[in-house]
Amino acid sequence: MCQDNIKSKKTVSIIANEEIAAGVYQMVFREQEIAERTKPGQFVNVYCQADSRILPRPISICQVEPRAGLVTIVYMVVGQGTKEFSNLQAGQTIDVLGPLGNGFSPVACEESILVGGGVGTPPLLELVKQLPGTKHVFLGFRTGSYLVDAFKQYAQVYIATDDGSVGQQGTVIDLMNAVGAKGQQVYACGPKPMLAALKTWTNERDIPAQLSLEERMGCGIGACVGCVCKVKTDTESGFTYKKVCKDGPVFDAKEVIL
Amino acid sequence: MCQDNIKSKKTVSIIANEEIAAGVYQMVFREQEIAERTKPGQFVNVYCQADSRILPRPISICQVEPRAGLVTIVYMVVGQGTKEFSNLQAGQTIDVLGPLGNGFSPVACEESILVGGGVGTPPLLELVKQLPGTKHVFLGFRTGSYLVDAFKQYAQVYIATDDGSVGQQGTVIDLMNAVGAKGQQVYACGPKPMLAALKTWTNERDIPAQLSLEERMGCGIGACVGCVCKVKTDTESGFTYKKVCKDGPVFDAKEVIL
Amino acid sequence: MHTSVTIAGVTFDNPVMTASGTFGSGKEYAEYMDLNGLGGIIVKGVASKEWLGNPAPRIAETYGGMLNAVGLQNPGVDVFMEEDIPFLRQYNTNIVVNIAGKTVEEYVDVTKRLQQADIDMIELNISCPNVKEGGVAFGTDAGMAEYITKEVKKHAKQPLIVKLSPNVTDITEIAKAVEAGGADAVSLINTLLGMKIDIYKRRPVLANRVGGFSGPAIKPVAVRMVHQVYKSIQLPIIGLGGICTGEDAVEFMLAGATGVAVGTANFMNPRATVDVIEGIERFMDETGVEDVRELIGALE
Amino acid sequence: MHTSVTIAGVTFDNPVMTASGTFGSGKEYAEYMDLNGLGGIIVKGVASKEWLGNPAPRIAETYGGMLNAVGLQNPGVDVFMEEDIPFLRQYNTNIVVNIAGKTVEEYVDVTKRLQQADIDMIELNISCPNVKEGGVAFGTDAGMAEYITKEVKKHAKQPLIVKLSPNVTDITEIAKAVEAGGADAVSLINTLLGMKIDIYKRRPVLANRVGGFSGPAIKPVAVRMVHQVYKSIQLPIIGLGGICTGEDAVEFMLAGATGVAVGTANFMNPRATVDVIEGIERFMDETGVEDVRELIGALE
Ligand SMILES: Cc1cc2nc3c(=O)[nH]c(=O)nc-3n(C[C@H](O)[C@H](O)[C@H](O)COP(=O)(O)OP(=O)(O)OC[C@H]3O[C@@H](n4cnc5c(N)ncnc54)[C@H](O)[C@@H]3O)c2cc1C
Ligand SMILES: Cc1cc2nc3c(=O)[nH]c(=O)nc-3n(C[C@H](O)[C@H](O)[C@H](O)COP(=O)(O)OP(=O)(O)OC[C@H]3O[C@@H](n4cnc5c(N)ncnc54)[C@H](O)[C@@H]3O)c2cc1C
Ligand SMILES: Cc1cc2nc3c(=O)[nH]c(=O)nc-3n(C[C@H](O)[C@H](O)[C@H](O)COP(=O)(O)O)c2cc1C
Ligand SMILES: Cc1cc2nc3c(=O)[nH]c(=O)nc-3n(C[C@H](O)[C@H](O)[C@H](O)COP(=O)(O)O)c2cc1C
Ligand code: FES
Ligand code: FES
Repeated sequence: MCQDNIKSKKTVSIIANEEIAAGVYQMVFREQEIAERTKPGQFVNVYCQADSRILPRPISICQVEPRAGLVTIVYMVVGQGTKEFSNLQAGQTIDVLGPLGNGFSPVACEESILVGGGVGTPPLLELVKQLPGTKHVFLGFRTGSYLVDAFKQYAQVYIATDDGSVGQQGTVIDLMNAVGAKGQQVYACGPKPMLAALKTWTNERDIPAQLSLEERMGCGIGACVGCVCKVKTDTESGFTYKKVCKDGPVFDAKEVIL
Repeated sequence: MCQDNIKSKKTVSIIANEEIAAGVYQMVFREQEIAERTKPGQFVNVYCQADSRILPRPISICQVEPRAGLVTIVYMVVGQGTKEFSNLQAGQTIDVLGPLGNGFSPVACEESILVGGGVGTPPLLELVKQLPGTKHVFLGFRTGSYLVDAFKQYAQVYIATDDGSVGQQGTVIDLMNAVGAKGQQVYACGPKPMLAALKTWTNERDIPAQLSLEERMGCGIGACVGCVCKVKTDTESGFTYKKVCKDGPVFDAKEVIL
Repeated sequence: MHTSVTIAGVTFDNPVMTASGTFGSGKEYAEYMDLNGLGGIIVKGVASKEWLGNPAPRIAETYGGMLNAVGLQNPGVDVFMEEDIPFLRQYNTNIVVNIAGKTVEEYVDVTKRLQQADIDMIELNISCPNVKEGGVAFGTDAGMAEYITKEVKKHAKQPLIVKLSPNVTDITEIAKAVEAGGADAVSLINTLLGMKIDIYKRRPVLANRVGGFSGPAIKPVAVRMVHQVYKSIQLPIIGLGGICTGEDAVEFMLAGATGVAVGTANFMNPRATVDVIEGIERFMDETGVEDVRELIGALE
Repeated sequence: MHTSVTIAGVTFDNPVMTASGTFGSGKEYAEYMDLNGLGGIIVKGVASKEWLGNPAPRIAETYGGMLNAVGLQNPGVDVFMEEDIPFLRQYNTNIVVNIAGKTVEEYVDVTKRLQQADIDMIELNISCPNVKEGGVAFGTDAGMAEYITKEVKKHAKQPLIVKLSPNVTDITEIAKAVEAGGADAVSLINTLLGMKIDIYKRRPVLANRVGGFSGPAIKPVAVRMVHQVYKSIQLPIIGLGGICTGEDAVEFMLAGATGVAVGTANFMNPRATVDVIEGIERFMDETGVEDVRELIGALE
């Protein structure tokens, strides 16, 4: 056991924490190790300051700048924990642990399709930066949009919104059909219904897809078996529960049951 | 019910919060109403920021400056709550409620004796400011001393410490005996053994004494009946429990059972 | 917006009451809020004679909660009727009197004397963990719970609420027993039994060694029990245990409570009940609930 | 400074273990700490065959605590013995295997198979609130608790710890029953039964509706029960429930625990056990305690 390899919670300095869309915040903090080690699709455990909230909040890493030692996360305020994060100011600190989970496995191919829904969009940014070849990015939002300019630096970006406020009205799948999306590999992160639709879409076209899932977590490190999703097996029950935090959050669309 | 008279918790600005002796802090905050209404010996409920600590911490009001709207409290770090307070910086805020309890009843007489022990010393400061006549102040500390210069502005001050580091070695009662303390009224605040000794001392000399007590509190406003002390009655049991926060914290030495 | 609820024939302007023992007899809070805004005030426990209560310390703080071992200090029902009821009657709110006793006779005695009083309901506390005799034993044994309910009910013209203890293996068994005994409503939960040790003094923090555990920490146990009881009996339920916000109150109503009571939160903020009432209204507003009664037991 | 303790003949370098179900089988934490530092590792519950567990969501947060309804997902004892024991045996710490079952036969079956395994103790979980059959019923009925202890004990050459449920009226009754049944030690508490409702969806947050309530919020109940059990039986006790710091651990030892286990705190910080061990040592240092065993039951 070499002490050097021992990971731990880190108290990090917040460099920026700004609202980039209604209720959506982008936080940049300094943490050299996370900035160096992160693979696209991994996440960090973010801990609350209010000690009545004892569990970590898993937030995907949006992008990293290894040389500057900077890490960016983008999160939506949905409850008390994310509300608390949104009140933090540059110069204050926050506790994080990571990078956690297995990220996406970038596959070298001519054309890749990246599909993001809502706050599932952020982790695709680091991925699009690292992927070779041509990348088609499809982003779906309830209303409005964010991070689009960042994506545009690396790829052609298509947008769909439920209310038509930005891009095409409808789901991101509608949009993909409309523009005739094509590629040899799909990567996606977003709400379950979107992932389920994509599973069908890729299956019909026989395109391999990596889907990043979300589930309520206890530990974020694979210990509590709280954050499970169903994965096909040829046992009697037809499935087994796998841990989103440790076995995922990215799963093969062929295997995962949504 | 006139809304104007309704009291409530206030979020106040901290003007200063400094360590004035080892582990003892003096905090000044701005709150006009408390500054105006406080009678010597009253206290404020101070609420913790850590929401695992749900109960208020009662802290005596050390002095007030009604014109500037400033309130001073002096507290010792003894647990997690006071530890948290000690980490606050000028410019930050804290939640308080007050003034609470009945303070001392200043009695006009030629010579008054004020006796403070440890963090029982602070509330005597506002009292000494307001009392007419000659005032003899006896302060006892474990080691070192604080607030002494402030008291010296209004009275002759005698000091005793357990370890002899400041003033005379021994208890504050020893010191009173040594200097032959005299007066027509005693006011005291400090640890229970000191108050018990004073009760005997004043009883022997037939001097009326007002003693300020401490007890663990739930609400600080007289609702939970948590913070009781025994007070003599001529019922069968010989006593009844009174609330330190509401009936006190100041009690007549003749009535209270220590 | 309709916020009133009816419990055993008594109408409450809103479902929010104060939990017994945490609101004194209301006087203390009149400085901090308008008592007219409350659905009801459940006053501190009263017995047929004066009880001294336990020695101090009576209070200890725990993570997200607190322990108390007040031991039902009270001046006795006569003093209570003389001093507190006239005060409370100035306000437009329901008065619920929580009663305590060490024997069945004592419970019956205080009930009888309350028949003269101008009050709206009686709450029978058979679940106080801080009193050696009676109290808790009545609350943890179904047979005794039924018996004492029946005896008290005989003498009470006011609707009778029985307050249940959470320190039992199966709370539905006790709930069914008091229903059989003739209770008109139940309230739950009273405090869990807890202990805190001062590790430096190697002594329990409370003089009474153990105490009643309350506050936001205990809410998950309370919600679970309210829901279990809701599914097992027909009586209306007053839900309590850790309620601090309107959202907490709604959670209890969805679990099956018709009314709710705010306890320890009053110590965290003397205006807690006002926050809870406003929070319920805000929730109704935001989610389009016209009538608060829609929420009762509306859990999927 | 002497920190080792002996429980049923097994020596622990220090009193600190990991609570079953919160530490996986240790692998996950090896990245965060040196497992050699632990007194013992109580691994997650294993059954005779694979259990799938409950659907998600399995986790909910509460004020100062959490609910879980994992439902004892485990790959079965054979996979466990093949994969986890060899991993754990690399470390200088005790291995305690927590066993689960739905029937007495299943408990006996997993015990029998564990006789081949290189482990130090068995912990019999008769108190899991998240499994419909068996589990919890065994833990809330004294007769059944005694019976299953006796049956499992017949087949276990390793010392047997029985883990008690707090969801009972009188925990000393169950403790006495398992002592009579031949247990070598008891551990307590398992989780309280709790519920949380999503008020917007009007649904329980957990797919299983109710779940086991753990974390710092529950400590006062756990300390009280440990002390009650300490006064009522002779067996050594492993105390747990909300332990986050060395001070918390000392509190349990003063109440009567010989060993302690850290559960939910591992989720709050993967190095929580290290903090607890260091905290106990710091406390001993500061208060002049030479031998940690001095603390056991040293409550006034
Ligand atoms: C692998 C992973 C990556 C994620 N990445 C992002 C991201 O980049 N940006 C973002 O905005 N959100 C992300 N989420 C969702 C985010 O974790 C939740 O929105 C957040 O935890 C909510 O916390 P809260 O206190 O505001 O809400 P509350 O609902 O009050 O939280 C209460 C509890 O529920 C848990 N919880 C609530 N919603 C979720 C959820 N969807 N998934 C897991 N746990 C949940 C919380 O962790 C907490 O324990 C991610 C979730 C996972 C599992
Ligand atoms: C009327 C009154 C006036 C006081 N004035 C002062 C003052 O001017 N300066 C000062 O330093 N201290 C004063 N105290 C004591 C002060 O309230 C406690 O030291 C403080 O609450 C400890 O909080 P903690 O979180 O640091 O300690 P912890 O021990 O962790 O507190 C845990 C709990 O115990 C309570 N508690 C602990 N000690 C006491 C105590 N002695 N009295 C009442 N409750 C206690 C706390 O309120 C809290 O609920 C006063 C107490 C009372 C009753
Ligand atoms: C200080 C205190 C005193 C209490 N006294 C009584 C009482 O006299 N009668 C009673 O039935 N319950 C009493 N209780 C229990 C509360 O009414 C309530 O059931 C319990 O505290 C749970 O609610 P909470 O978590 O909101 O406080 C008391 C609770 C506290 C904290
Ligand atoms: C996610 C989770 C899983 C658990 N699984 C088990 C288990 O398999 N067997 C068992 O006996 N106890 C299990 N428990 C209970 C813990 O071991 C422990 O008794 C309880 O959580 C109280 O301790 P804590 O408050 O320190 O977590 C589990 C607890 C949690 C939080
Ligand atoms: S969150 Fe604990 S195993 Fe995934
Ligand atoms: S602290 Fe509640 S009555 Fe004094």
